[in-house]
Amino acid sequence: MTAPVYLDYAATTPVDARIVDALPGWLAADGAFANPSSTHIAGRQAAALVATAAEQVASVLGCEPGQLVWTSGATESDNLAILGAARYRAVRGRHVVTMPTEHKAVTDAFRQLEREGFDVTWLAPSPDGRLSLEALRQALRDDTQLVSIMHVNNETGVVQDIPGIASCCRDRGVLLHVDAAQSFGKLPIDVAAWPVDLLSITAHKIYGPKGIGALYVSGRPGSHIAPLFHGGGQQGGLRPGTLPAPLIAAFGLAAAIAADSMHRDHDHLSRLRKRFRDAIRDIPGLRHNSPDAGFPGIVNVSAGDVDGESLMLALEPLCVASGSACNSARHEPSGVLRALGLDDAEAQGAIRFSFGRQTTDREIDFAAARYRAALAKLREIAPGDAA
Amino acid sequence: MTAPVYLDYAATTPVDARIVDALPGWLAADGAFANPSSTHIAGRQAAALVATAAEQVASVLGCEPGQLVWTSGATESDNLAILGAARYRAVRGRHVVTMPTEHKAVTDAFRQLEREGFDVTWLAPSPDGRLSLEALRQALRDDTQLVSIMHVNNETGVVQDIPGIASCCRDRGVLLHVDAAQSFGKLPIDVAAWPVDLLSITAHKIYGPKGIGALYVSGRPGSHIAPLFHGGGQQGGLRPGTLPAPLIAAFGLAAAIAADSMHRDHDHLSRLRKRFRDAIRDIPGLRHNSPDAGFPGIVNVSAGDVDGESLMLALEPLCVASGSACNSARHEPSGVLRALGLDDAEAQGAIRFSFGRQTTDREIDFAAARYRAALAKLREIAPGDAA
Amino acid sequence: MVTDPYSAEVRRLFAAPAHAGTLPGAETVRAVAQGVDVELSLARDGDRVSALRFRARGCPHFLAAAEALCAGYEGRPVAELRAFRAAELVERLPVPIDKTGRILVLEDAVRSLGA
Amino acid sequence: MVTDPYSAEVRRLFAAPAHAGTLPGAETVRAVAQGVDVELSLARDGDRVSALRFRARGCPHFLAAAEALCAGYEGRPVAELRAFRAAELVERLPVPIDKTGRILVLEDAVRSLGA
Ligand SMILES: Cc1ncc(COP(=O)(O)O)c(C=O)c1O
Ligand SMILES: Cc1ncc(COP(=O)(O)O)c(C=O)c1O
Ligand code: FES
Ligand code: FES
Repeated sequence: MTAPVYLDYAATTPVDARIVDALPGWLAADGAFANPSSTHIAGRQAAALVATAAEQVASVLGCEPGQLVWTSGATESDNLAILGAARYRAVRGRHVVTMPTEHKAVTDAFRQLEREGFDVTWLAPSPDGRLSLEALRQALRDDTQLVSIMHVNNETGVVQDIPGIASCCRDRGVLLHVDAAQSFGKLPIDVAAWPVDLLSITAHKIYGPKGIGALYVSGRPGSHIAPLFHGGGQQGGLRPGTLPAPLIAAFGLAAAIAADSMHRDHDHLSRLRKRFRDAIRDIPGLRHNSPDAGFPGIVNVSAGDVDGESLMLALEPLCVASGSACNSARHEPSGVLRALGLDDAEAQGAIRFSFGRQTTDREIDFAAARYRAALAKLREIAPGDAA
Repeated sequence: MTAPVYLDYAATTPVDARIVDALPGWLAADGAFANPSSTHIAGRQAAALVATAAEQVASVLGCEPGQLVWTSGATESDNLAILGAARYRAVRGRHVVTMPTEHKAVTDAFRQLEREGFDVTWLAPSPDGRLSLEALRQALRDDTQLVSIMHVNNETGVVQDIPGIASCCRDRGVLLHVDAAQSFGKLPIDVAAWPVDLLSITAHKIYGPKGIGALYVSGRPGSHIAPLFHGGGQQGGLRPGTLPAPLIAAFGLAAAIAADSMHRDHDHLSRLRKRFRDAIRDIPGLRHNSPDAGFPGIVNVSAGDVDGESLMLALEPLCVASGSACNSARHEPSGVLRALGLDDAEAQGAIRFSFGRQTTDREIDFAAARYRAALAKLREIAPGDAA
Repeated sequence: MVTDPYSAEVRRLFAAPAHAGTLPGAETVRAVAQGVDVELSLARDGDRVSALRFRARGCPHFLAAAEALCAGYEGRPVAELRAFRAAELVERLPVPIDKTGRILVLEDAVRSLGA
Repeated sequence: MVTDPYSAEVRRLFAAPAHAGTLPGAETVRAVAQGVDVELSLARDGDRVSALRFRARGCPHFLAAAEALCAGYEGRPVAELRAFRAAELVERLPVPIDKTGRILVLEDAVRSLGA
C-alpha cells in the first residue's frame, strides 16, 4: 500500500506527540494508574490527575470543573444529554426539537425518543445550512422541553449561531443541548456567557485519544438529566464506571494544547482552505457544500456525475470521507447533504476533505491534483450524457 | 508522601509495559490512529487492529470475534446486557434474578429494572458465598427472562459455578448474563462449552487500559438485546460511537498476555496468598471472608473492633480497599459483606488485599507487618470492652 | 469496520482500464439500471470479436467487471461473448454479493449486443 | 474521587497520639454515640488539668481530635477545659462538616467530666 495522505481530521485525529509522551506516566506501573475513587495514596494521585484535567477542559468551555461528566465520547454524551433530559422532563411535556442535519448520534437519539412517544420537530436548515432563529422561535411550544443543535457540522463545517439559539431557548424555558464535537478546542465556546444547558465534546477530534469525551451539564435548576446506565455511584451516579484517569488526563492536556493553539490552528486551516479551493477552482461541474463562513478545516465538494465509491478509490492514497465517516461503511447518500438540497447523485458524489494541525501545503497540493485527476479519469471513462 | 505499596489489583491494574510500548504505534500521527469505520487506507489499518484484537479477546473466551461488542468497560457491559436483555424481552415476561452480592453495576441495573416495573428476585448466597443450584432452580419461573450472576466476586474472590448455573438457565430457556470482570484472563472461561448468553469483561483488571471493555453476546435466537444508546450504526447499532481502535488493540494484547500467563499468574497468586495468610494467621480477632476455593488474588479479612477508615489510614502507604473501591469514597459498610452474614462492625472493618502479577514477597511481608501493627495500634488506643 | 473491499484483481482492472473507450462506427449498446450506466461497443472480424470497448459509471467492482469483460473476449468468437455469464466475473474478481445485480446489468448489455 | 481528606495536622495527631492511655485512679468518663467511642481520664492539680488522656475508637478525625483535646488542655485551668467547644477543633484540624457530630461526642464527654 502507498503511504496514506490523511485529510480526514474531522473523522478523527492522531494523538498529539506530547500526550503520547505523557501516557506512560499515567498508565504504567510507576504511573498514576489507580482508581481515582480509591481513598488510598495511589487513588488520590489518580484523582489529582482527573482534577487537573477537569480544570483544563472546563477552562476551554468557560465552566466549572464540577459541571463536567466524563463519558466514552460524543456519541454517548449526545445520548446522555438528549435521552437523559427528555426522559427526565417527560412529565412536563414531550415536545423536542432538532434538525435533520445533526450527527447520527443526535438524530438516532431523537428517533429513539419518537419510539418512546415523544413528539419531535425536525427543523429544516436555510439554504446556507443554518437554523433561522425565526424558524426556531416558531417551533417552540409550551410543552417543548429540549432543543438540540450542533455547533459545527461535521460534514460541511457550517457553524450555527449558538448564542442566538441559546437565548431563544432560555427565553422560553427550554433546555438547549449543543453537540460541540467538531468545535470544542477549535472555535471559542463560552457556556458561562451563552445560556447553554448541555454540551457534548470528545477528545479524539482534538488530538486526544478515542474513547473519552464529556458532557457539560449546567446544573441550573431544571437541567437535571437521567443516567443511561447505573453502577458504582461515580460522577454522582450520572455516569458510573471506573474513571479512566489516564484518558481523562490525556483529554485535559489535549484541551489545554488546543486552547493554546486555537488561533494559530484557525489561521493555518484558513490558509490551507484557501490554497485548496484555489487549486480546484477551475474544475468544472463541482458543487461547493461548505460555506465561506464555515469552519475552515472542512471543505465538502461534490460532483454529481461520478460514482462516490469509485471516486474514493481513485483518490487513494488520499484518506478523505465520502458522506460522514459513520456512513461511509454503508452506502447511503448522506442525509445531511440531502437536507441541504443536494440530489442523491450529488450527495453520493460528495467528498469531505478535512485538514488538521499537521496538514502541509504539499498535502493540499497533492490532494487537489489527485482530486482533479480522479475526476478526469472517471469522467473520461463514463458514457456520454445522452442515455 | 511515602511511595505507595499497591495491593489493590482487584480495583485496577497498571498497564503492562508491552502495551505501553505498543501504544505510540496505535495512537500517534504515524500510527494506526484512524476511524476503523472509514473506508480509506488509514481506516482499514485501524480496522485491521480491531480485527486482531477481537480475535485475541475471543480466543480467551472461546467465542467468535463477531460475538463481541466493545464498550467503555464492565459497568457499561453489565448495563447493556441487563437493561438491554430485560427491556428487549419485557413483552415475554418481567421476572429477573440476581444476587445481592453482585457488583454495583449489576445491582444498580436491577434496581433500575425494579423502577421500570420488573420483578427482581434477589437470591441470597449460601454461607460460603456461592449460589446453590437448588435455590436458583426454585427461583426460576415461567416468566423469568434473565439471570445475572458474577463469576468471581470482586470483594471476596468467591467463584460461582457458572457452568452449573448456565445449564440450569438454558434448561429453562432463561438468558444468563455473567459479570466476568474479575475472572476474564485469570480463570479459564469457555462460552462455547458453557451455555452463557451474555458475559461482561473489562481491560483494566488485566493490565490493559481503563475505558475499554466488551460484552460477549451469543447471538443465538432469543438472545437479542436493546442498545443503551444510538448513533452512527457502529457495531450493528448495538453500541455506536467511533471505535477507539488503540484501546481495543491494547485490550486485545492484554488478553493475549493474560492467556499466555494465566497458569503462571495463578500459581504466583496462590503462593502469595499462602504467604500472606500464614503471616497474619496468629493475629487475634480476625474474620476471614475469602474462601480457600476462591480466586487466589483476593484476601478479604475483617476486624470488627476497629474503625475501617482509621485502619486504612494506619495502613498507609499500603494501598488496599475497604469494601469495594466504588464504595470506599462513601462510607457505607459493604453490602456484599453484609449479605455474607457479617455485621455492620465487621463489614466496615474489612480490608481487601488484592495481589497481581507484579506483587513481590517483600510487599506481602510488608503488608502483613503493617496490618499487624495497625491493628495493634488501633486496638491499643481503643477503650476497653465494657462500654 | 472495513477490510479492503477490493481484491488485487479489482484494483488492477480499475487502475488501468485499457479497454475504456468507444469504437467509432461500431455496434454500440447502453444499459442504465441499478445506479450504474454502461455502454459497450463491439467491432467484429467475421464471427470473432476484433475489439470490445466500454464506457461506464459505477462502483469499482462494476468498472473492473466491464474492463475484465472487454479484455477477456477480444479475439474470441462472438458466440462465446454472447454466452457470457455475470457469475463468472462475480466469482473471479470477486464481486460482493450485494453488487451482483450490477454485474447482471453488464450481462444484459452483452445480451442486447447485435440483438 | 478523593483528594487527601486529612490535613497535615490530622495526620500528625493520628500518627502519634501521645495522650492515648488511661490515668489509673483518675476521673474517667466514657461516651459512645454516632459510631464512635471515647473514654477520657482527667487528673487535676488543684483547679488545673495536670494530665488528660483518652482512649478512642473512631475515624481519624475523631482520634486526632481526641489527641488534640488532651494535648491542648494539659496544664490549663479545668474551667477552660469545661468551656471546650467542638467548633474550635472542627475549624483547626479541620474536620469535614459531615463528621462534626462526632466531635460533639467529644464535647459531651468533656462536659460530663466531674459533672
Ligand atoms: C458532530 C459530531 N457529533 C458526534 C460525534 C461522535 O463522537 P464520538 O466518535 O466521540 O462518539 C462526531 C464524530 O464522530 C461528530 O462529528
Ligand atoms: C465484578 C465487577 N464488575 C464490574 C466492574 C466495573 O468495571 P468497570 O470499572 O470496567 O466499569 C468491576 C470493577 O470495577 C468489577 O469488579
Ligand atoms: S457504491 Fe458500489 S457498493 Fe457502494
Ligand atoms: S469513617 Fe470517619 S467518615 Fe467514614
